[in-house]
Amino acid sequence: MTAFLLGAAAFILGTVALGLVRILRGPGNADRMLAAQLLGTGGVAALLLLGVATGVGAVSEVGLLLALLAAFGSVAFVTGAGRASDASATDSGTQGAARSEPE
Amino acid sequence: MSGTTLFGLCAAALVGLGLYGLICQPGALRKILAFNLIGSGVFLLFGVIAQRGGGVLALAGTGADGDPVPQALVITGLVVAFAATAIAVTLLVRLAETSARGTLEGDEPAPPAPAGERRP
Amino acid sequence: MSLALDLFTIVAVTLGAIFFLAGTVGLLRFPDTLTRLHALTKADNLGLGLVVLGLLPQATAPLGWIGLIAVWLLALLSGATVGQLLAEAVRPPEWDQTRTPDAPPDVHPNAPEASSHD
Amino acid sequence: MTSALVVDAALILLVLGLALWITAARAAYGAAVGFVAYGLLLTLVWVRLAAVDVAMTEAALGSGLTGLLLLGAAARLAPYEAAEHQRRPGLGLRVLVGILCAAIAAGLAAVVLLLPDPAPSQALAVAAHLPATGLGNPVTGVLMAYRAVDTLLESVVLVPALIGVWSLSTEMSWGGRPGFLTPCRSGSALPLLARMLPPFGILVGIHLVWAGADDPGGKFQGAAVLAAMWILVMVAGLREPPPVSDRLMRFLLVVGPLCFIGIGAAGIRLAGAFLAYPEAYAKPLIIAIEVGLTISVTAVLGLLLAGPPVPEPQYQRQSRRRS
Repeated sequence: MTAFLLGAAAFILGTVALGLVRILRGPGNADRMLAAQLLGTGGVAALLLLGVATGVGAVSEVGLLLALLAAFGSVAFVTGAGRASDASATDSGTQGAARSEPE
Repeated sequence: MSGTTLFGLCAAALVGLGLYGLICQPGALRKILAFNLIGSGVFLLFGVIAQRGGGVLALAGTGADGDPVPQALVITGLVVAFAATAIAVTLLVRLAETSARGTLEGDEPAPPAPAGERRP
Repeated sequence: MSLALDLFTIVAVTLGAIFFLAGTVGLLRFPDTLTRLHALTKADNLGLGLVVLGLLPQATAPLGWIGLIAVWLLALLSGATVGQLLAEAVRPPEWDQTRTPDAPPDVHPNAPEASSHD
Repeated sequence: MTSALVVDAALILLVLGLALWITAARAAYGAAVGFVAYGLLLTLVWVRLAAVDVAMTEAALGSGLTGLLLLGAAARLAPYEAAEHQRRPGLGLRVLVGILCAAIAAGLAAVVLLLPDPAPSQALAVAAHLPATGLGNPVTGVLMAYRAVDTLLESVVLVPALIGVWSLSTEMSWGGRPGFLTPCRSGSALPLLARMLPPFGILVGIHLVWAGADDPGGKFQGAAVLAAMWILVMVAGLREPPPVSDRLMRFLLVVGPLCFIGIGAAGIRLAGAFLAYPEAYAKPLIIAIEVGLTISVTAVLGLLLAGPPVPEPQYQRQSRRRS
């Protein structure tokens, strides 16, 4: 059973690693954020599998922390001025200083 | 080759990569990111040493944990690294807002500040 | 009994892993951000859910069960919120009927009708 | 054993791939997104290295707070980024630097491979002295007793860090509210999350502090979670950050270090050395320090992210326009 759980953890890590190609290709920063988000969920799943496989009980608490804070990356993306660099869907992000106040 | 040794080699590679980014990337935010990469590599080295030091515990039959001393050092290190990153980022944003550039080089006259910048 | 539980774990975790694979394939193959978002939520909700379900028989105490289920519930909450937030952020402005053409670019396109979502 | 090695190798490849992306990406924003994912993977690495306490710290700081900090900064700096690409050093210099950095990495790798085999360790000494503190978690024991000076200085140094951030404000904005976090613009999902998540997050944070005496966890992990919840509420626009002139807030910022120093100084009289605990009261005193430090570290981490103060009218205009 341990070998199966570890194998499943490696498989899930491998698949979400494929998803990281989205971080490379973009095209927009929202797509990169999606890949990071998928990596977050897959990471939690792999963590839980590892925790049960190796019998370390506190690992599920680490997974709890990750799940609790999973949304923060995307929150940072949509607040702040994430749209400034995303609206153009290119890397240069010359949409203007979103934070500077027109006086 | 055990997993712990692999993580140690990974940490060494992270330090090298971070150092390269710190020197070769012109943007100051990229330098901060690269500096954090170096930091995480160093922390991982501590983690590897802690994991290896835990071997005596396994021999004594009291558990599979690592050596707690390097682990405690890493925990304080992580918090301080976060605080340092926060200062660096704030400094950088202020620099960009007042002088309209995102690098640390100062050899060209700074363009005028963006329209929204308030000056005392 | 233990064999049946192990079999249940294997089936559920495998199904969960397949959903992760599906989510990844969707993330890579779908044509635009909104459809990719759709693929992502499948991995979030079903993939992690099935993995958690499969791990339940292997977890020891009732405390372990609570922990695992709490992880899944939290992932559901944040997954649903993230889906909303990202979809709002990437929604093409022309979908928004109420937006005036000369609105300043950094006012969010959804702002005028935001209350209708609540 | 081999399947564990496969997991480790997959993790390492992922970590190195993301590190490459962070170093080589063209735009800073993409690199910052990569850094968020990187922090998450490091959490898994720490679990594999049997350092659950560190994994918790990395999960709370690395994937939550650092992401907000770096993504916010990257978005703000994006308009100024275009000019940077011409400033890249030339190819020859890059190759030279690459060779030097590879040499350094190879040297470190050699050190890793040549580490002495019965590894030097203080784990047994810690295990032998842990009962005297009344604690069950060796990492907390090291933080609060064996290396207490370290922890004290660290908690003290967070306050000058915050002063450093605050001192980057303009003179006329001094005393105002921190303005780094842009209050929420959209009316739908974020305030809902900011109402539903914090009760649970606060519970988890307090649990981490309380359980940290005997199980993995502790004040830094708990404080990072609590700070993240506070920031979520501020980002969603449900509460404004306190003005930097607020006396209560300033007291909360220093109560932990003051408590630590006070108990440490009392140790000179009661136990014969600075930061020594009288054995009968070791655990209650340590828990008192932990609670004080949790409050202070939470406040410092939250305010570090909230940034330097902006002038009061500007803040109000921002929140009005964006709510």
